[in-house]
Amino acid sequence: MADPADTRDAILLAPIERTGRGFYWAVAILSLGVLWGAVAYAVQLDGGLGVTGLHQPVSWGFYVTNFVFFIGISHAGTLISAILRLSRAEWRRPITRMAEVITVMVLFIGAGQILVDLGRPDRVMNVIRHGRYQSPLLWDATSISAYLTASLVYLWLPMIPDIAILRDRLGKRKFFYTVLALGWQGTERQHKVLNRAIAVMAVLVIPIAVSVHTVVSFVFSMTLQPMWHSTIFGPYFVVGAIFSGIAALIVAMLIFRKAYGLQGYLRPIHFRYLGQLLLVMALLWFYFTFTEYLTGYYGGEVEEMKVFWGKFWGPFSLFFWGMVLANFVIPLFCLVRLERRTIGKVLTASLSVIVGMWLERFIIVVPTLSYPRLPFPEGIYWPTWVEWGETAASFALFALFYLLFTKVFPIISIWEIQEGREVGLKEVEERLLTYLPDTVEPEFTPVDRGG
Amino acid sequence: MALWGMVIDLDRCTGCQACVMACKAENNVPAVGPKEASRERIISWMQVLTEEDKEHPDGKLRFLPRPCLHCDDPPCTKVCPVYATYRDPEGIVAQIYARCIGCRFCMAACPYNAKYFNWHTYQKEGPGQNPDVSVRQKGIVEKCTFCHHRLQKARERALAEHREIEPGEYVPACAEACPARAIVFGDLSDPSSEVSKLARSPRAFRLQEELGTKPKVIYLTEGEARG
Amino acid sequence: MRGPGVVALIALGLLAWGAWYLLAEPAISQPIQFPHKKHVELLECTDCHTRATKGPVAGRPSMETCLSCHSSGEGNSVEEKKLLAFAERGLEVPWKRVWRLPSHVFFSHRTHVVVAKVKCQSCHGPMETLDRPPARPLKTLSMNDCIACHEKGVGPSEEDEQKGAKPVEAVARRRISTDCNVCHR
Amino acid sequence: MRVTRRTFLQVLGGTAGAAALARGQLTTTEQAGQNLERWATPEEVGVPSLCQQCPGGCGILVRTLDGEVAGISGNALHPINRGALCPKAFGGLQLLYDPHRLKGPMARDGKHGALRPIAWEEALRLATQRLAELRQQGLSHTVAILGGQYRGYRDTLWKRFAEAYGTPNYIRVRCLAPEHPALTHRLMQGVEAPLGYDLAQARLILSFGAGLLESWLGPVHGSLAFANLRSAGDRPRGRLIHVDPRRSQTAAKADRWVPIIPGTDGILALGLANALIRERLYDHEFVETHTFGFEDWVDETGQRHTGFKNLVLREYGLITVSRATGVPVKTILEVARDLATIKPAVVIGERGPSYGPDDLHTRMAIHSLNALVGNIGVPGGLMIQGDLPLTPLPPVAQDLAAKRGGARPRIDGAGLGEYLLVSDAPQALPERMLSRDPYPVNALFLFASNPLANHPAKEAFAKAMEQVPLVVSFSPFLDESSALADLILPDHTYLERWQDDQVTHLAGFTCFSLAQAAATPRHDTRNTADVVLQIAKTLGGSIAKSLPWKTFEALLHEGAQGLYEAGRGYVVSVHAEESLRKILERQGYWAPEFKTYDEFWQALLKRGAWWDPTSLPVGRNALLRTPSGKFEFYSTSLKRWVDEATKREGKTGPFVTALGGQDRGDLLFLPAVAISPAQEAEAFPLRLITYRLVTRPLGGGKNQPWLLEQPAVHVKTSWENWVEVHPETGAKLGISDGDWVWVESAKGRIRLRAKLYSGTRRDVVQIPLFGGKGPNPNDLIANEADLFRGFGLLNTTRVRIGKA
Repeated sequence: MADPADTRDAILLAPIERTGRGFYWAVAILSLGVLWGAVAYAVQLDGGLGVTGLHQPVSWGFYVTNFVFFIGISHAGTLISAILRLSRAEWRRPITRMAEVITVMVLFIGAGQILVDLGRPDRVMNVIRHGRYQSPLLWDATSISAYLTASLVYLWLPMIPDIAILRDRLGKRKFFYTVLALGWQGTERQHKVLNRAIAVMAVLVIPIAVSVHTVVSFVFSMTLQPMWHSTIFGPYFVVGAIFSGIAALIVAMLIFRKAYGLQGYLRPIHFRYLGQLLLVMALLWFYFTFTEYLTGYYGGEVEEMKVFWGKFWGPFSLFFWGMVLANFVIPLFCLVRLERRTIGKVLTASLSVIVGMWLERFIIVVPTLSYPRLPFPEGIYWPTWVEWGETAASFALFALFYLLFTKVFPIISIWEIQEGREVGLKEVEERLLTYLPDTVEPEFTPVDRGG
Repeated sequence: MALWGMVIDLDRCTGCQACVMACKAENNVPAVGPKEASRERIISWMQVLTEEDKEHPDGKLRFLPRPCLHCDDPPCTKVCPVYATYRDPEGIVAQIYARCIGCRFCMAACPYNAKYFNWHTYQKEGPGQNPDVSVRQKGIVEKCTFCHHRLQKARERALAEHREIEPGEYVPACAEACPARAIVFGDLSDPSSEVSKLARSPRAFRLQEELGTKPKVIYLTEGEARG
Repeated sequence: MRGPGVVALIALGLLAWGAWYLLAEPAISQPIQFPHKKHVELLECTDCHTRATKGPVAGRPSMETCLSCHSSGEGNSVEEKKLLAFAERGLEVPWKRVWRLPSHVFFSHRTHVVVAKVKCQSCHGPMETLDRPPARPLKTLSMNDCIACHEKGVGPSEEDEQKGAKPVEAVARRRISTDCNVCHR
Repeated sequence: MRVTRRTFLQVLGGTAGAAALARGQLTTTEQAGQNLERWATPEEVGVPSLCQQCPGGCGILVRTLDGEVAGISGNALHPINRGALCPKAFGGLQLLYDPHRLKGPMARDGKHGALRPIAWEEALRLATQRLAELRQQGLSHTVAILGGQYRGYRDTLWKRFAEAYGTPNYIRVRCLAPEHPALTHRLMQGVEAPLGYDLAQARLILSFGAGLLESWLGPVHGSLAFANLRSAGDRPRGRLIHVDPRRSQTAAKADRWVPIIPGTDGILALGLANALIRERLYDHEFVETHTFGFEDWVDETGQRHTGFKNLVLREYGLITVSRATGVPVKTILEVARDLATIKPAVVIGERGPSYGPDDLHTRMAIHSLNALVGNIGVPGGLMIQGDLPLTPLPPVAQDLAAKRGGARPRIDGAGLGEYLLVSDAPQALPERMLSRDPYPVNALFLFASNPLANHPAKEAFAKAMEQVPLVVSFSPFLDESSALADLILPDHTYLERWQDDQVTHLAGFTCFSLAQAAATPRHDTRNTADVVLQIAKTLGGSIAKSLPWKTFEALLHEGAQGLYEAGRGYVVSVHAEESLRKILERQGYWAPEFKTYDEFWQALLKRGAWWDPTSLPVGRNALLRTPSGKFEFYSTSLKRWVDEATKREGKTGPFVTALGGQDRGDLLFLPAVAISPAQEAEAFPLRLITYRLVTRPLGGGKNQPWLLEQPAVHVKTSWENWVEVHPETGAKLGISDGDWVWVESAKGRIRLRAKLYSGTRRDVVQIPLFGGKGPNPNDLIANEADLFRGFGLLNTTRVRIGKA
């Protein structure tokens, strides 16, 4: 179906064909960030986790926060894309690929956080060799690896026709593309199989995605610790994950829109829709947060209240109120009216949500550990350059992966856009007609009472 | 099968820390040095916590020695992804250093903060250490083991002499040292043992009982016996 | 395709060599070329390694033990002279340790040798065939070897005993456990 | 010869014992050099030894593997600690293995040169030569020996050495001289033997600042007594009342903590006496028949004297006392009623409170409570120590030089003038050395003492040391003092040497502990006791004759023979056996356990101590040894001393002046503590209290990281000293917890971290005597000495604090 002579979408192939100076600059800057992380990790391997700011009793800090955060971001992609696909939202076409890539990249980064956090990374295989299924960490490992596999497949399947285009049109990396294209010729049958496979994966991936962040929340909620031991942590984490995921997706879209001149594909309407989705999630997030904290406060259990007040007015109040501001107040202001300056507002809200959700993860992980039940001296945690380095490197590595991906594969699905033009328009029209009361189809015609 | 447990009489505990130091010497627990100590990384399997009694304005202090409580339903063991910590058949919550991957989940899960992490390599094998206890490397979690190596040795002795292990033959270093005789150790499954008797005392209570962890370290409150 | 293939092969080779270099234990050479074979013809293992029957560590015999036979220097071999040279200076023979349990393992020789009557060779290998000290342990044991034996060695059941199996003391039987805490310290 | 299995085994049997004896020929360092590992011949031995981290005298069991120490536990047989230990005991491991220990003798090149290692022979020659020269020049008295906290034959040895060599200047720094009873007991009871308290039997302990659980006469024994007080079998729970400005651990564990204005303990005691007398709660029978000076009395000249009763009733009304001490009247009454109704009750207060100017009368006031409740000569009351039947050593042979030197006045002035009643006055030493009064010191020996860290006048001491041509230190560590010495002859640490202990404190019974070296010496050090014998031998003549033993071990062997021959007491043994022996002995049977002295000696080494629990002098006749045979509220012996001093020196002589006795009249001899008006010092509004932590071993213990890391539990701290400030005082001065502050006295200022601690008074700050590096309260404390003990006054300094 992909017509080689069709040059309407040439711009989508441009980044793969040509490399500008900006790319090298970006790679250089991001590599610096990654280098910082590499040095930090080398130092940590040599000296032990003592080079971080962790201590007794705050034994989890930035790394675990990052883990939860990145796994959360991963929900941007596959989950959103699957929902949009299944609901046949036509505006999804330029978005899905970008979303799916986020998932795959970020899952690597997220899972890597746990490796960085281990005191004995050399023994990580013990988890497989001697795994204990009672531990939520094992659930995590299972669920995340399942999600990663599913997401990879789900990313790759819709990419096959595009890879075939690259194979046919691009001079370089022919072998690579040939292998990945799996002999795609664009026949009717192939299309049918592909569409069915995508549909199956889309259905499959949703429960896995939901399970991933539920299980991540179980790492905390399965313990007996104050403000962790909560039944709504599962859905709360999932909501937060989708929330931060959408924000990350919006930011990624805006960056590539600008960098690769994709204004034609990513139009304000896309951002408006996503902005509205973000707003809904913001409200949902607030609802969960409010419920969670109100229940804790109303119960007034002593240990719970120690942590609660620590967050509210104590040493963590800056983080806590920062989180409320960034996750709720700012997005609310930005997203309520999106008629004008849509893109600026949506961008502001998204950036704010990304920061806010990171703070939320931090405010969940650290304060509980800072307030031991027994009369210990209370410990406040401050990270060292090593943790900052790892965190910066994680973000940089994510961006770098993403950037490199766009140099190898088209970031917007070419064939789906084309399909939109050719098939989608017609299909939507037909579908739309079925929704409407005055387009009567014979088989559904009610019995003519008069006749 | 024995069920090892400990009773700590808070009425007698003077907060002298003999148990703390005895534990350190027995179990090769390092001093971490001023810099690490200021970063709150002191390792103290047995730690004396101090609580100010808010009811007495003159400020009665309560000294609370806290070893690992060896819960019968330990929250820490369930979360360990590699079986590095588990409850053994005699109720001792074991910590297998060779297995630990250093994820610190057990530390986060323990409501008593009884687990400690080796943030750095604090010591190497050297003279003055107890050869019965391994010297822990960086990156793993450690905690009070009820000096279970003493149990191994007592068993070995008993076995060589063709007899069962006798009460009082296995006592952790802290209980052995305590100058106020505040720590009593023994077999909770034997109703006639001293620990069992004390555990039934009206003064007996367990830390954070409401969590359902069923600790086998039982405390006796200060003051005269009530009830 | 050829270029990268060759490079990859070379890299793999280097890696393997590096791993070998780093991981393989160096051969141990002892100060005296002690022939186990000759000694075992006359003596039991535990005659010299007496600690094996007394406590956790088997240990190597002290100079006193060696001198109880070799003090008059009948043999006059080169190796014996070396021994006597150490003795004259009032020193112990600086044997180097070949067998090493990881420091996190508690293992009692006495329990295994005296109570369980495990043959030395089952862990140490055919030491009695050696004319010179081994440069490396003859057998490399892993935890699974210990466990395999412990799982089997639950002792004869009552049924077996009635059939004439050698009874194991009740205390001892209970001690044969695969509980981690029994060996790990 | 053909070796067969049989002959082999025979020979082996013969050599096994020899192998055990041959152990320890090589020092550990030598062995390490030869790559001998522990696995080679690990022989696990538990060697009984003595903890020397404080004067408590606990018996320990040192676990050794090939002479390599692998652990310390309490000696379950030892009567002082019964297997229990305090935190300090375990620091001994780190002390032994301190990587910074001196590896061997050191000598300084010239007066200001660097220390360099030398051989023992050379080092001993240097010391001996100098000693011989001084003696030849008739300057033997200019050799001064400063000794710290130790007892037993090491003390005996130095004393004999000083005597035989010819110097009066064997100066001891110790809080409680074991050979003397507390002065108060001597003045009021006339007893010459060391004191003891039957804490194990008491049901009420009223403590005036005595850190029973921390630092009094051995925390382990104190804690065991406390545990006994709390609950033992079916005995009802006893009561502990603690008077202290500071909420110490003892105060925190007491049933009642009575916070008090520092230095007013004596006034409170008299207030309690007032309440006891006014409410007629005192022991009438005892007071009437066994005391002197309670009622007003008339002496042989017809002069009328005020009795204790009227003194107390007249001068120490409860409101007056309450105002002076800060203790509410209600509290005074309640404590007095407890004291009178719970029996047996014992009142203690040897240390702590009375580190104030009127130490003597404070103590007398406190001690008079013991008489009022009549607990002298009853179980659960006062005791005195029996004596140890050690072999009497032959008298010291003194030649002319020794006699001449020994007859000179002491450099520290002890036994003269204001220090008339004092046996050692180390506080006065630096000043006197500096002023060369009455003569310059030509050689100074520092044994088990580190004055440059622990002396309040340490700067002066350092200056004085500069002027001494030869300073010899015996410290195993390069501490502040040995760093300035000219010659260091390092001692073994206590786990490496032969030693003994003659415990005379608190426990009530007599006990002789003996320990052989538990560990092979790690470095090229020597037991100082052996070094003294060696020096004496080289000096020859009457000195060698007075110290004829070849080794310290030989001296111990000779001394302990007396115990074997005494026909009483036993080598400690397991509880059951001991109780049986006690029962038998009470019925008059005493059977020797050993046939020969050698057996006895071996058993002593194996079990660690000898004791005699039964022959305790506890009866009233034994306890009341005044001329009148009564407890003297009015001390006739003090009167005699003062009269003699007045006769000798006149009414304005130093002794009477120092006592403030010119115009005090009878009050001087009664337990009368002057109530001074509260002073409002503008410049230094706060009072400084120093105290000893239970984790602080003798000599500070900078090399014991475990103890330094967790020095206390009442405040959160590690590795550095701190100052405790009341939260309200802190708030007023804008100081919050953990802030750096300057603590400043008239003498100097130090920078410390502040800890807000509600267990202090608002007008008091507290600095512990902390072991580690860094500033030290000695930088603030004026060098004031207590006239009756020669010991520094540590709690009289006033300070101010401010944020640094």
